[in-house]
Amino acid sequence: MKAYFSHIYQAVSSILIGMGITGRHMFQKPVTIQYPEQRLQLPERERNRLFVDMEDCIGCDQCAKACPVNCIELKTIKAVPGDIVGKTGLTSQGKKKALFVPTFTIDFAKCCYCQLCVFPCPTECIFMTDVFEFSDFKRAGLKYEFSDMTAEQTAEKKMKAEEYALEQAKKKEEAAKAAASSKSSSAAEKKAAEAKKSEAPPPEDLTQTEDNKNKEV
Amino acid sequence: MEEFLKSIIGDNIITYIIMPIPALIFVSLFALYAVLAERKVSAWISNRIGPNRAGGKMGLLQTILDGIKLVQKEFVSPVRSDRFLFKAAPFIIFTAAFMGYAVIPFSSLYIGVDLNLGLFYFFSITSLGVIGMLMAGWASNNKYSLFGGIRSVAQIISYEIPTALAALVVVMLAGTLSMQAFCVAQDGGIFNWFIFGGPGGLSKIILIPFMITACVILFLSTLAETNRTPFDIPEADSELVAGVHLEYSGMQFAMFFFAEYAQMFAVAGVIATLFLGGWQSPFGDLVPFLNSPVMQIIWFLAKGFFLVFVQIWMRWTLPRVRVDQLMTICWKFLIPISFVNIFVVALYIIFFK
Amino acid sequence: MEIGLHHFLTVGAILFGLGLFAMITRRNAILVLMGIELILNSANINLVAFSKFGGLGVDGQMITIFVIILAVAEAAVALGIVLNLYNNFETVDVDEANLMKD
Amino acid sequence: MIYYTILFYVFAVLAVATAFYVVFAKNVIHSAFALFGTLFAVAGLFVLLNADFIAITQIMVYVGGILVLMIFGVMLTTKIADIDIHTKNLNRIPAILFSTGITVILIFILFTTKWNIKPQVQNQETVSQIGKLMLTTYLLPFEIASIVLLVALVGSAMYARKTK
Repeated sequence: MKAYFSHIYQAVSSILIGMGITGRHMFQKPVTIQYPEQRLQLPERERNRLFVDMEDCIGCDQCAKACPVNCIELKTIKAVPGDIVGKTGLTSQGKKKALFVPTFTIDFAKCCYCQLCVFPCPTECIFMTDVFEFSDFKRAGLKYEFSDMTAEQTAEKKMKAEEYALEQAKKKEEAAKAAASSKSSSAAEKKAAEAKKSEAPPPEDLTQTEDNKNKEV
Repeated sequence: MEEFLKSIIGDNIITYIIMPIPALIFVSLFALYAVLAERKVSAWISNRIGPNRAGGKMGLLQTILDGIKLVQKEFVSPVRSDRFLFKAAPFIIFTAAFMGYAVIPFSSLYIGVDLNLGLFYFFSITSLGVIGMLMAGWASNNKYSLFGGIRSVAQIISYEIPTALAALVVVMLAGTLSMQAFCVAQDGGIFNWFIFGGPGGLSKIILIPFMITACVILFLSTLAETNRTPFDIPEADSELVAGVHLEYSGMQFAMFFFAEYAQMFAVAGVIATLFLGGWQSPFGDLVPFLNSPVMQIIWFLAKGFFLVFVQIWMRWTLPRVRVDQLMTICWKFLIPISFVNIFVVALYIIFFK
Repeated sequence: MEIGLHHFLTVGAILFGLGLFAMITRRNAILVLMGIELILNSANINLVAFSKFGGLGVDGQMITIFVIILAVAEAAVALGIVLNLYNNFETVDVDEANLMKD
Repeated sequence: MIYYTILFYVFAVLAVATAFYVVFAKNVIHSAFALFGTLFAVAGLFVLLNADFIAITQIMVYVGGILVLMIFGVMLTTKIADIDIHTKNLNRIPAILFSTGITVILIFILFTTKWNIKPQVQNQETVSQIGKLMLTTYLLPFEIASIVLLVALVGSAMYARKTK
């Protein structure tokens, strides 16, 4: 009999205590953060979207090699002596840039945000930003192009590099001719044919570049 | 209002058809905003904000937009389900939930129909919903739905007993079953409400603890009859997924939802009528304006909304009870205690009235 | 035609006939029970109709209440029997329960 | 008065039609749910007969109690896996002859008998009268009925339990 009444007492008192607690919570300030308007301060070492500062990039391809999921695609063209890469031809640390970078694509659909590409970069031009909202309706929209070279520029630079290569080859040939027999002339012709072949593939499709530029912060 | 309508239209069936229409409009609006209130209160209790995008800071359009979303959805009925029963069940449940409103006294001038057995009618109507539950559970051709339906029926039928016994105390004191007569009997201020023993001399102090117990019992057992937490084992989402609602989609599901919220206010209205003075103002006739028919509606709604708020508050505080605990609470605690209540009140009526 | 005693009694008689039919033809114990309920209901209609038209006051209704009470008791006990039948014979067909026959 | 006639025919037709469905339906569960219509319509007829207390008792006890018991019975005595619960009918032709014969005889009798119809008292309140009668004239049947209910409660609980 005693147990019966103590059960009733326990039930009633525990219900009242519980409702008191929830009742108190009703008048506390909500802890909700209204996300799109109100944002949390992100930690300093957060890993979100990558950004590449093309002014500093020397096209060394180390980031692409470090990437475990191969999401960085990088193409380079050798600069002709006297041609200035970028605005000044120098990185912000004063290093000389010897390569044009016509393609620097990062596919964020593949990226796993491991930050492995950041460490090997000798000029610290690739780094993580605090942008984390970049959803898209198409998978292709997640491919971000960082190089600002247009298709004409690329073609021009390519041409120049080839001409320069041909010139160098000719110079070498002449030097060789001067030095030795007529055998080497056929080798030079072969080389020229090879160079022509490499011209045959059309330049990279860079139509996406324009779209992505708008998206960049 | 009934006399007024009769004077215009004449004493015929159309009067009785028109009379409950304001209640129906009220139920629709109430169900919309009760869903919102439920979400808001749950949010406040867990230190959140709740819906605040659609329709201003308070999310006033949230439920309407949810309803529009539900209307657009396809009606899916499971393979090998019993089509006719499956479609009929939500209508029966909703009709049963709404039929109770016929006897809820909103004001001294407005009640759907003032039956002289109003309370008895109300309790019998709750058993109609049981058939709808069984129908939905069976016709879904789903084990979880069937278990939900059977549990729901077992629960509602068991809890009808403490409901009726707790209400019987007031019936004995008031000597009537008509809902308007309950309100009239509690005239004259807050201390004449039946939760404080009803009108009477100083001797009614003996009654006060028993009446409060009866009120709590009625509240708990109506909570169980409307399948609200902590007694929501019929839809226990962790065990039965959603009970009888499981196979329903779109508008049919909305009707279940609607019925639940309609029932919430119906039982709150009955408790308010029986124990909290119905449409009586707490100040009695001290200020005649406060007891005018329009103010009576406000008093009644305030009491009803308070009880609905307590229901919501309880839902977001207490965990769900087990099936055996549910039956233990009903048969071992609520029923014996309400028998004691009835006994004491009967003795009081014999010796002091 | 004004609705009088005959109308109610006719409804009662039809329900009685249907209940009888269900009791005779149906082999499912629960359907037999339903037939009994139909017959009880037809009797109730008659009692209440006589109570109104025969000037009996509420005496007919009192009998109806007792009939309803008996129907409840009968249904509860019958359900117990049906469940027992099902436990023992794996069926609720009343013709199958014929162990005493042979 | 026209409404009274219309309502009577609505309830009468509903009661008879659903009763037909109860008797002839192939599916037991459909019969059970059709019985709901019959009981409800009979409650409506009770209201038309000025027996409001009986009507509400009918809904409460028959619909909320007996019908639920029957549906439980159907559900507990069938395999849940198959939703089609068909039963066979036996002796159809003789049964139809017999029951229609009895019905026709009953209707014939009730139309030929000269009933002693007395003028009715309109719209009297039945609840208080029933209450008073139950505790005065019908006290003994009332007490016996309560004992019968108790015995039925205990007995059916005993009976339905699995014996070991």
